[in-house]
Amino acid sequence: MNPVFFILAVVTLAGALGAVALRNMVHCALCLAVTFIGIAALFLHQGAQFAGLVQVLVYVGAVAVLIVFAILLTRSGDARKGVAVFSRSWKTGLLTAAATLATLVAAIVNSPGLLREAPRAPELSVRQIGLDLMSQWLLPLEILGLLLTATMIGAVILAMPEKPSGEPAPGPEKGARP
Amino acid sequence: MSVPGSGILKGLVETARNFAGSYVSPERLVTVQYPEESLPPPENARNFPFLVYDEDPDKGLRCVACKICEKECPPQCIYIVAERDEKGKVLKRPRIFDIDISVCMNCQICAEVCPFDAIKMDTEFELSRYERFGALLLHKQDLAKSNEYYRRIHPTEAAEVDARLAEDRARQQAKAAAAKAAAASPAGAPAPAADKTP
Amino acid sequence: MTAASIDQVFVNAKQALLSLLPETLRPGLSMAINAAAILGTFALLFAVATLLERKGLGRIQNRYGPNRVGPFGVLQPVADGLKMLIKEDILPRQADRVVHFLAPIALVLSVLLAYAVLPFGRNMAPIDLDAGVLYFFAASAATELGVFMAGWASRSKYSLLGAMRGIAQMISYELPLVLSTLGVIMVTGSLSLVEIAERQAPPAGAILGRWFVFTPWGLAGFLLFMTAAVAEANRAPFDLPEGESEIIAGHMVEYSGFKYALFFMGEYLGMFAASGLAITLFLGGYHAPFAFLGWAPSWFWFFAKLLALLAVFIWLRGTLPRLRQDQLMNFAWKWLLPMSLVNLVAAGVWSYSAAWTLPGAGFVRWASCAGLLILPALWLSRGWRARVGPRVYRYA
Amino acid sequence: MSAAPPSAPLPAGAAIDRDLLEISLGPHHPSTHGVFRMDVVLDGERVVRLKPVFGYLHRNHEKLAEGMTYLSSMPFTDRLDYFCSMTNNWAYALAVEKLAGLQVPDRAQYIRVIVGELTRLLNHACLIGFLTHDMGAMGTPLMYAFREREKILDLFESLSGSRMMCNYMRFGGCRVDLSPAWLQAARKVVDDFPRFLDEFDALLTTNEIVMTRSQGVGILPRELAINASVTGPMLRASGVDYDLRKVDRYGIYDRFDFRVPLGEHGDVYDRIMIRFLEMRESLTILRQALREIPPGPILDPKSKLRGFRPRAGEVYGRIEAPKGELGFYLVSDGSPNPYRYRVRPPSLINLTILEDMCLGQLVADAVIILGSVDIVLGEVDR
Amino acid sequence: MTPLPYWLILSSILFAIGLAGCLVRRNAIMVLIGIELMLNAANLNFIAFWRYGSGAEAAHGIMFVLFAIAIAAAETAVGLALVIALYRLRRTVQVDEADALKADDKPR
Repeated sequence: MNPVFFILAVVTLAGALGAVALRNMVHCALCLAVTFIGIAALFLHQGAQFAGLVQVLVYVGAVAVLIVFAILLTRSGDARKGVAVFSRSWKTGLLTAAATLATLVAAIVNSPGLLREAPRAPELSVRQIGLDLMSQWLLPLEILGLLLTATMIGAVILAMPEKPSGEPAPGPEKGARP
Repeated sequence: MSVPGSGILKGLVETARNFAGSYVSPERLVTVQYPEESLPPPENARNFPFLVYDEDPDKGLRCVACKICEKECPPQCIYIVAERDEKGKVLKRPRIFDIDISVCMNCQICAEVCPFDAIKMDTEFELSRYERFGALLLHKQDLAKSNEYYRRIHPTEAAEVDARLAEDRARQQAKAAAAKAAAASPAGAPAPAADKTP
Repeated sequence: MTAASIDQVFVNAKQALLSLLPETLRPGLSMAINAAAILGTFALLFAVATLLERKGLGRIQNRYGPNRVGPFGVLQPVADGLKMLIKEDILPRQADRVVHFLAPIALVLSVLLAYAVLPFGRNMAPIDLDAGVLYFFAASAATELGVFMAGWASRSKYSLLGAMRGIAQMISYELPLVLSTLGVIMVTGSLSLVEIAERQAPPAGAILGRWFVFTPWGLAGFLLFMTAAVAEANRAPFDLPEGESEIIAGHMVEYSGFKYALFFMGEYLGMFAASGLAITLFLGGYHAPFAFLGWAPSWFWFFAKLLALLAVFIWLRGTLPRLRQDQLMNFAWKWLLPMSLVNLVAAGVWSYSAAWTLPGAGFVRWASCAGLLILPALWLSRGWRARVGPRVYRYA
Repeated sequence: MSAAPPSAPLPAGAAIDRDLLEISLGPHHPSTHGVFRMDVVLDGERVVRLKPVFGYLHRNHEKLAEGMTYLSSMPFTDRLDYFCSMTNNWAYALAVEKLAGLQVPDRAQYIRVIVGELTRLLNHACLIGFLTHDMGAMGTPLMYAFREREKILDLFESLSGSRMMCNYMRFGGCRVDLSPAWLQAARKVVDDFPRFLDEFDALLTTNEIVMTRSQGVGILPRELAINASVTGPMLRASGVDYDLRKVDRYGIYDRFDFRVPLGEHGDVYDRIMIRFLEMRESLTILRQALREIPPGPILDPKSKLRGFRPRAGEVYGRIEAPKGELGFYLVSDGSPNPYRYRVRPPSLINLTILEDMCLGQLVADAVIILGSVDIVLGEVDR
Repeated sequence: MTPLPYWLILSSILFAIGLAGCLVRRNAIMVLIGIELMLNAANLNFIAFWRYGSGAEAAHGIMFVLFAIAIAAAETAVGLALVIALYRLRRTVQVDEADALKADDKPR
């Protein structure tokens, strides 16, 4: 058991638990950011340098801030007492999650094929990934670009407030003096 | 409009010129390091008032306790009590002359209305004290300063005042001499009323 | 002491230090020495920068600037630091204790991480990652979270308003920042900062240096990068988050004592990191501008350029007023971003036209790239130029 | 885009359901030019309602004046608009002279014009400095303006004895005569000023950020300006040709030829430019006055220092102070103390329409619009 | 190097936590956070199999992870836009309160 892996695993799981269980939403979002950093560190530990850096750049830099903005915009940040944080059927939810966990772990434990030792760490340079992206994976990349543009436009349209319809905006001259 | 960024560039050149200028021309470095060096106050700068005396700080005070300045002072910060001799007759000298310089706004109206040029404006401004009560209430002794001091801080104005006082005194001697001469000739003439002591 | 030995003085010193230590601990300790060196120099540079800033601003405004504490005010940073240490560290009652405490640490941590890849001198780069630029942007991505934590945790109207402004500004200026570096990456073909610096070494024979800033797209990229870097560090014309005249100190309003000093240090370190990257990308990293100046040590060139850029930051702060929030956003999304894309095209045209052998090739290349940059710039700002301009006044 | 259509102004007391943000800017706030508070209701960053609150610096100046002689309240007029003490004195002296029918000799009139225009220079320069400081230019223009202001204040100190609290004018003339050395120093200051103005011009007026921040912001239409009896540079920036120096021809302003600049948009940029151009006009007036000043007495022989009892009656004297029309309304019942003493402060009256200009603008603009109105709390609160 | 099963167990625990987050919490944003966690767990698996798998040079694993990250970011953006639109309409983001499908339903 490599100590580095153990520490990173504990940090990630603690962050994930915090992100799920904490009462105050903003604290959950910050724990989520810690989880993302933990996962990125795990990627780097595995030697997938490019993936780790992209994970930090995309998730910690953008998605975490996006979630935090959403929390503030929908006023769920100020934890008002009395509003139930957990849904009524939380017990069944936990049960299903535990069930999936059990099946997964069972599948992992009694499949002997996985117990091979790790091959030598592959020497992957960013240039190699770039060339692959541009040659073998060109089509998915272009589709991804299209998808991201469509998403951006869609998200903006969804979130933008409609113009106050029909409300004439009085000019400063006849400003109704309160 | 010319090149879009040109306004900002001109502004930057301006500040650069001032930055360089501050090392070169004294005109662009105007700070006076106060405690070490201080600007000499201009000739008729005015600060808190003071009482002028000719020779002796107590008896030579020009002030005759006529209380005109006490009435005219806008913030009413002057307090005068005239001297009385044993029989209770009011003398022409102040026993108490206090100015509360925490109230005084050095507007020099007292100096302007004083008919006897007894109160003038000083240029001394470092008057802060440590005690909290009564320290800023200056009494007659603290206020009294010599005519030489007055001539040192306001030379031209002092010269005019001295000239005017000397001319008044001369006119009085002449009037007194003339009156004595008149009294000497027609023996019964009434004695001249020397009303204003110098 | 030949020029080369002066150049490598720090590297040799570190090797000498390492040789004393036991073999097993060597890799870990070399990292520790690097970290200590970075922290030491940049904390010192932060202190010197505060003094230079106040004296520079003073001189711009025709006054002295701090000159009471020590000769010429040299000990002023020490006095400021001491004052920050002994100042009471007030925690507002309604603040969220934990997040309020973590905010400055998150901010400074993420900024310091970004220093790991900057090449301060010839083979003096702490780590030579082959995805160096990507690491730099990934590391400084967490500053927005730090600003948010500060703004939200102190739970005061002003700090929330300031934090929202700060995050919106940092996110919108991160895009032009990243896109303006793409030109350099495209031309050098590598993300590693050390290789980018090597590409700009002055060729042995020629007099003219090969800095990217001497090319049209490089100059435009440098200007775009610096504008975005100024905005990213919340300084000079873009210091909206702590717009003093409107919302006092923005997200830092509820901080005092050493936590406020940490924020202050975070801002300055962010500024140094961004100018460090600009130096490596556009101003030839640790190389001399021209071959004949090559004798000075490499780290001297890096820190000389860093101080020059610091002077420009101070100069901007002393001169320019602040942009309004919506103008700031418009400027980023409607001018800076398209211009950095156009700059990419210009870089492409420049590198592919390198093969021209016609007599006037150099001039034509310059003219085409420059025209390719200036025309869109004027076209993009046509709406704004039509609305805003000097006016002529009539007299009654 | 900059003149965003203002959202509907909120009726007072409406239930704030659109989760608005209520902020009070001031009284302890770095950009309110003294103790002045604005209760601002924000929808996001847009101003929806703005209620100015002042009175923090009220010193009961008018009631005090009823208990004192006419001369005693002259030094208190210095404290009205503490940036321009000379013009305050002049307005009060003008009113009392009109009441008592005193004739001001020529030389005193010239001296009044000279010190009045010098005050206008320092007031406009400092205002532009404060305004650009509100915009964010870390005090650099302000420091340049203060550097020039010091030169003028030194002139005032060597003339009247005090830099800002001059108490220089008397009913029927002035208190101290100009010495030739003073005239020489004044000519030097007036000759150096254009160089400073050109530097200031280059630093600010064509600066893209200043133009973007101030053009189209806080527009004051002509009708509203006239209805709200706004006066001074703000009125002329909205294009209304009304300058008391040309309308009333008080003092000897008809002897000097100078022009009155007018703006058309009435926004913050126009107000800045109008003040720049007015400074240049003041310079032309100063050059003419300093050239033509005649020798002679500086005080009307009939004017009495003490026991001054003007005839019963009421009078309203007004001048074109740097901030607008500064008027004194005096009712005298023949006794040495005025029966009623009223000051018409230009800052307060220009302030009444602050909300109309700020509606729909952003918070950063509200601060600049307040700065462009050029208020000094000593005059607003009296 | 830690054997492969440890990695898989870690990612499945992470997946379970994300699933629990989705099912247990009432707030719509928490559901999105749960989905994020599940996606990250999947990424972790990809990298684990890439590292311990045979063709490490072909970088298939990393490619999958890159595309997964991009798409997850897009999904979060749209999800949050929906939540904000929902909040503007219904003034609430509680998942079980937003159950009415008719458009004209008054916000309770």
